[in-house]
Amino acid sequence: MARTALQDVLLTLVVSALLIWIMPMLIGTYTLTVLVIYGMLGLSLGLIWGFGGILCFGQAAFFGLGAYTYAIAAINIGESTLPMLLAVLVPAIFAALLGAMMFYGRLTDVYLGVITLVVTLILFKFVNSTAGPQYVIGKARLGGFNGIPGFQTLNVPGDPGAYIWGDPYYYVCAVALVIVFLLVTWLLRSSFGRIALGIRENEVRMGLMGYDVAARKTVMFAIGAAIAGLAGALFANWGEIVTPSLFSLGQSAEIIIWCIVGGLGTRIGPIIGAAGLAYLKFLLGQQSLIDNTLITGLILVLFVLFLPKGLAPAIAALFRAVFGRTRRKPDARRMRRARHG
Amino acid sequence: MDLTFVIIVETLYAVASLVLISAGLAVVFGMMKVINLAHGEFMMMGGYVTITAVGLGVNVFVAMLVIAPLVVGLIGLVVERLVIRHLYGRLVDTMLATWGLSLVFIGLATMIFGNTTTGISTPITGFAVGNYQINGYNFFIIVVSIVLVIGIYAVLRGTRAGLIARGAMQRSDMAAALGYSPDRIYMATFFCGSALSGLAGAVLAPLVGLVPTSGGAYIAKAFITVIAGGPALIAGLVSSATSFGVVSQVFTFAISPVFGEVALLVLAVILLRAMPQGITGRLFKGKL
Amino acid sequence: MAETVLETQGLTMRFGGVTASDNVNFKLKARELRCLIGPNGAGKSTFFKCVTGLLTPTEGHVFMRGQEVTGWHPHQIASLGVGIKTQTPNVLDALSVRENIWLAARRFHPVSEARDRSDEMIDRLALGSIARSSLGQLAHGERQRVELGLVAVADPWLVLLDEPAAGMSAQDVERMTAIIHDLTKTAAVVIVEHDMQFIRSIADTVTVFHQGAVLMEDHVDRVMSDAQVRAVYLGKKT
Amino acid sequence: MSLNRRELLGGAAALTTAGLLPRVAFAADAIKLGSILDKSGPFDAYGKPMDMATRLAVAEINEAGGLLGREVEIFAYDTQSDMALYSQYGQQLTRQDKVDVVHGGILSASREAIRQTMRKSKTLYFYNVLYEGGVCDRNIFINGVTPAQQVEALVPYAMNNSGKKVYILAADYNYGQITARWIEKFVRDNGGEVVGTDFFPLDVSDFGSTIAKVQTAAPDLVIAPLVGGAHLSFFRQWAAAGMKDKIALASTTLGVGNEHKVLTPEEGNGIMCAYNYSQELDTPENAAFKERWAAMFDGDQSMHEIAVSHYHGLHTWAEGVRTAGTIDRDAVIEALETGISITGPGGKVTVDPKTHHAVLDVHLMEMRDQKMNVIETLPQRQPIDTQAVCDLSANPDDNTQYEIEI
Repeated sequence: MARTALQDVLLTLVVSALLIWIMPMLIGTYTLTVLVIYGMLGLSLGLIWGFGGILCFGQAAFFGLGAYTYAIAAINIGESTLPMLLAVLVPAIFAALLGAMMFYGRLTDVYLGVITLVVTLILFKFVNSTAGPQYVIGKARLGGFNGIPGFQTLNVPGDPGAYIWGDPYYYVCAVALVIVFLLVTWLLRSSFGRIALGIRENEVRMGLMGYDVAARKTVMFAIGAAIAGLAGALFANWGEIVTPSLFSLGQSAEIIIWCIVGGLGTRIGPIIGAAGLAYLKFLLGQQSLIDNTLITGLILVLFVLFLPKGLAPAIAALFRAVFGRTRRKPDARRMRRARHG
Repeated sequence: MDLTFVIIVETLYAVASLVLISAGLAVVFGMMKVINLAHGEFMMMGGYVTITAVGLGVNVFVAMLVIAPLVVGLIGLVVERLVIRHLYGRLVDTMLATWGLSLVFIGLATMIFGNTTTGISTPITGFAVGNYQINGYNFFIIVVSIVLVIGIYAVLRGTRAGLIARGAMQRSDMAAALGYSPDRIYMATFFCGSALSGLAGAVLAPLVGLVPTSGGAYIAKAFITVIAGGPALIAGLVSSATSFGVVSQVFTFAISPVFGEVALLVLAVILLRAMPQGITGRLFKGKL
Repeated sequence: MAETVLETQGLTMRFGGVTASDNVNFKLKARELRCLIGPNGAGKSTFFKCVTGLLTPTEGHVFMRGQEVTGWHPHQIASLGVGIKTQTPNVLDALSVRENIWLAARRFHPVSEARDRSDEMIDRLALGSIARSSLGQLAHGERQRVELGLVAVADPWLVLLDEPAAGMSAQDVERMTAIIHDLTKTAAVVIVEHDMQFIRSIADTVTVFHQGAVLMEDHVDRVMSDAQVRAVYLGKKT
Repeated sequence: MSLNRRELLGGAAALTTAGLLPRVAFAADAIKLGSILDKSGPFDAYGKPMDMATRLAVAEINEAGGLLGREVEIFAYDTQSDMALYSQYGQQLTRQDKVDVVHGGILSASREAIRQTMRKSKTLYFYNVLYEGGVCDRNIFINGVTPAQQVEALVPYAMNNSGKKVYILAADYNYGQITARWIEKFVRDNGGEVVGTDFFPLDVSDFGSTIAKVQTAAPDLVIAPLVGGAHLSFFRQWAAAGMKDKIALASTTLGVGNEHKVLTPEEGNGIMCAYNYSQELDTPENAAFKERWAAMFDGDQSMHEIAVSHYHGLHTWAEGVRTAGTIDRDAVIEALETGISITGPGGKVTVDPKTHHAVLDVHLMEMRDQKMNVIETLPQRQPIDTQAVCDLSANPDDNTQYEIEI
């Protein structure tokens, strides 16, 4: 770690303050809000995949779970503070249980991918088939394919009438992202984060050192899910409707693509990847010349082939080259291993 | 009694279609340790090739059994040369690249064929069993799957190419040591795998409405079947397709198709948790 | 009489029809240094893996300081204060030497103490010049040395080493020998080894494995001169 | 109180962003019409013709001199069959483009995703698609067919042609669930019996077991409100099993997206349905409409039920603006609430003031050789399902989607 913790925090605060101030002049805050939320979602996978070595094909499951938890709790409670907390807790607990099952079973790599994918599919299929009136949680109808509209959106804690909406909501989301980013920074600098990095590198060795690898991976997985859950709750507030497509494989795929394009093993990469690609998708919606899916796919293929480390490390390298600062190049091996977890 | 027969046929059909949709993926995974996530789109393309060929006046069986596998196999060959070749040995990277390819194919198909559902009618008529009408085409699919499995077995056991392939499956460096270029083996394997995917898509096309995103419905199932099957190609494919097919049909008939699908997925989680290396990683060791 | 730190009773491991480890009864006292030798496939490594928790024995029991640890996970065994080095170098390639050793020290000590201890260990192993290099860039001997450092920095009372001298230069072996002697001041050490040269230079008591079972257990000189041992193992080698 | 606060915030946001957009000034004179449809992705079979209908209708309006002497300009967004993009573009239309009216939304989920946004920003909203009924909101006008209008006509007709025992196979979402309940009601009302009901999520494409199950129940008629590409497989597998000639088949959805042109004659022939529009409708309005459509889109003939519904909606709105003499939302709503009628390719369409739904003609049809032949026309059906729960003249502040108890 080249920078000290204090430098890191200061840099983060200054850059993010600038961005939060400047960006609304370029892009509408409503669109910006969702880019920020996707950034958080990207960060959640970037953390567990890039730093924890856990390849999760079902990050969307936690995103959807957070959004649905928020919607259901908000309908039943009518005030947004507790639902927000639940939306973080429920996915985290779910991930902890799922993670414990997988990691104590010593599942790795592709098998991990299959299980997370299958669990996402199960959730999707279940939620998608809850249109009947018998699927009710408290006062909330699950609604199946059509989802749940019309729930209480974010309010000033304690005052259900004071909605946080429009521009203020953008600032809430942006600040939430900065806080999550700083927490992730802190986590990675802590012993827990450094041990997690060690586990990513070599599980057997970390086990032989006496670390309970399965427990630590489970915790890491749950933290990632908690962040995804928070992003889900914010997304529910933004769209004012939750639908099963939040759980879909397509959504999971997008998160993975964000991480690859942005750069694994970096904190900022997945955020940039998420915001950039989501904005691209938004722009492409205003043209009909080339199919959108085609472009997304092409980007993914080209990145895997030609820039497998992603944008963030490439930009950093470019920056160093231009400004002539010599620093030890990140080891190629490190990046590749990160991917293979 | 008639209903029992119908249920048996439907179950056999479920198993057969799982074998069919997983075969291409299994061949590529078994030989090359590459998971081709564009597999579903290869099937989708097989379907479109068939429909296009039939539209041009080709006999439907020729279109399904010859043209579709050939065309999709060739597309596979191009994909292998352009993309997969650069990523051998990097399991996760190939998964991501083929995932990207699947999106590219969906996009291309959308631009060419549009999102409107298309299809051809089944070339075999239904017939009656007691009070029940059965889809005659189901038998065709069952037969194709059986022939396919026997065919793969015969090729692996009885031909020189099969011997090399088995060698490559065990130890990828062995074929090289024997003087065969692994590059060419991989090319051939990927061609065969893609052709099988194309065949599966073509054969299933008359039963479903085809849209560019049709592949998505297959890939998850095929992926699960192959991984749960484990390292042995044929034994793994057949054993996992049988377990999944039977379980999902039992739940489908007892409750509903949704429960059938969910039962399949839950079984997959249990299987992989209990046998992290797949069924043939624990049982049937050393079989093909 | 010193305390028994490691004991196995009737340890048996079967793979399918093959018995790789056959009713092994083994005892090790505190601060004892013991070498396990035997021809390829004699069951040394299986025994090693059963003791370290990498394998769960089919039958029998493993005790460490009187505590039954049969079927424990490696991390649980390591947490007792047991240092383990596997046959192939098992290090964290992308991390630096310092980070590697720090992680091992951190398991048993708070952050700042872990830092002091890892600095100390780097000095002791004369790794100062490469402390910032990542393990992936180091030579084989250096990696082996770092791995030994990982084991030593945790202050173990029992150290299990699988072929520590494999593939190392004479100079490296010499350094390794010194480190191991250092370790025996505080810990009992078990070494699984092929290299007779190395064993002669370091061993005191030697246990000979043959076909999964213990063939004999005695002082290194007597073992080397034993006709039966020579027949199964040494005779073919020297 | 909270509403005012929101308006204030929303207004402030629009001001800051609008200042940066030069094209707002350019279009200041035109009436701005927002269009939000899935022109790509799985639902584009519905969305593309709807988009064409939008352009055709607006071209017609402009050719006739525009509205109130002003040109109508389209602000169109492609939501790519992604529900999240509806929220996003909905906000874009109301806050940034500040359109005067929004036409669009296809699936009920997409409508619900933007309905509240439109209501909060006081942007008049038209949803012009056949749906499950029950939406009660003064800001929205709906001229799609609701289950009561359609099913009430279809069920007795289909039962007369087959028998009294009915099996229902429905899409497992809001629309299918509610429609299935209406079918049950009308089957009972007509002295029949529902022998089984099954629901299928939209991605189910294998119906083999279902076909066996249906045969066990031995109904005289199967009614299938199935939706989308995957569900189309049912009709092919049904024909492949040779069931076509054994049990009669009716649907409340097949053909809405021109699916009958995808099915072969052997698969489609004899399937009964009931809609507001068929290309085979033999009226002068329809003939002229098809001609204008073909002229504008190079001979294309992809218009279908919901595209025509959309076309009706656009002209209804235009008529409302003409009557009101202004584009002010409240004035236009009041004008529409006088019970404005237009006559389009599907027949006469009248706004029902109490529910903001439409009174329209329902045509009974039968598929024959990839055509939907009109058998009988039932004129001016009331949306009785929504009328049972919704009265906007009595409760103008209502803002719910009712699930009608049957």
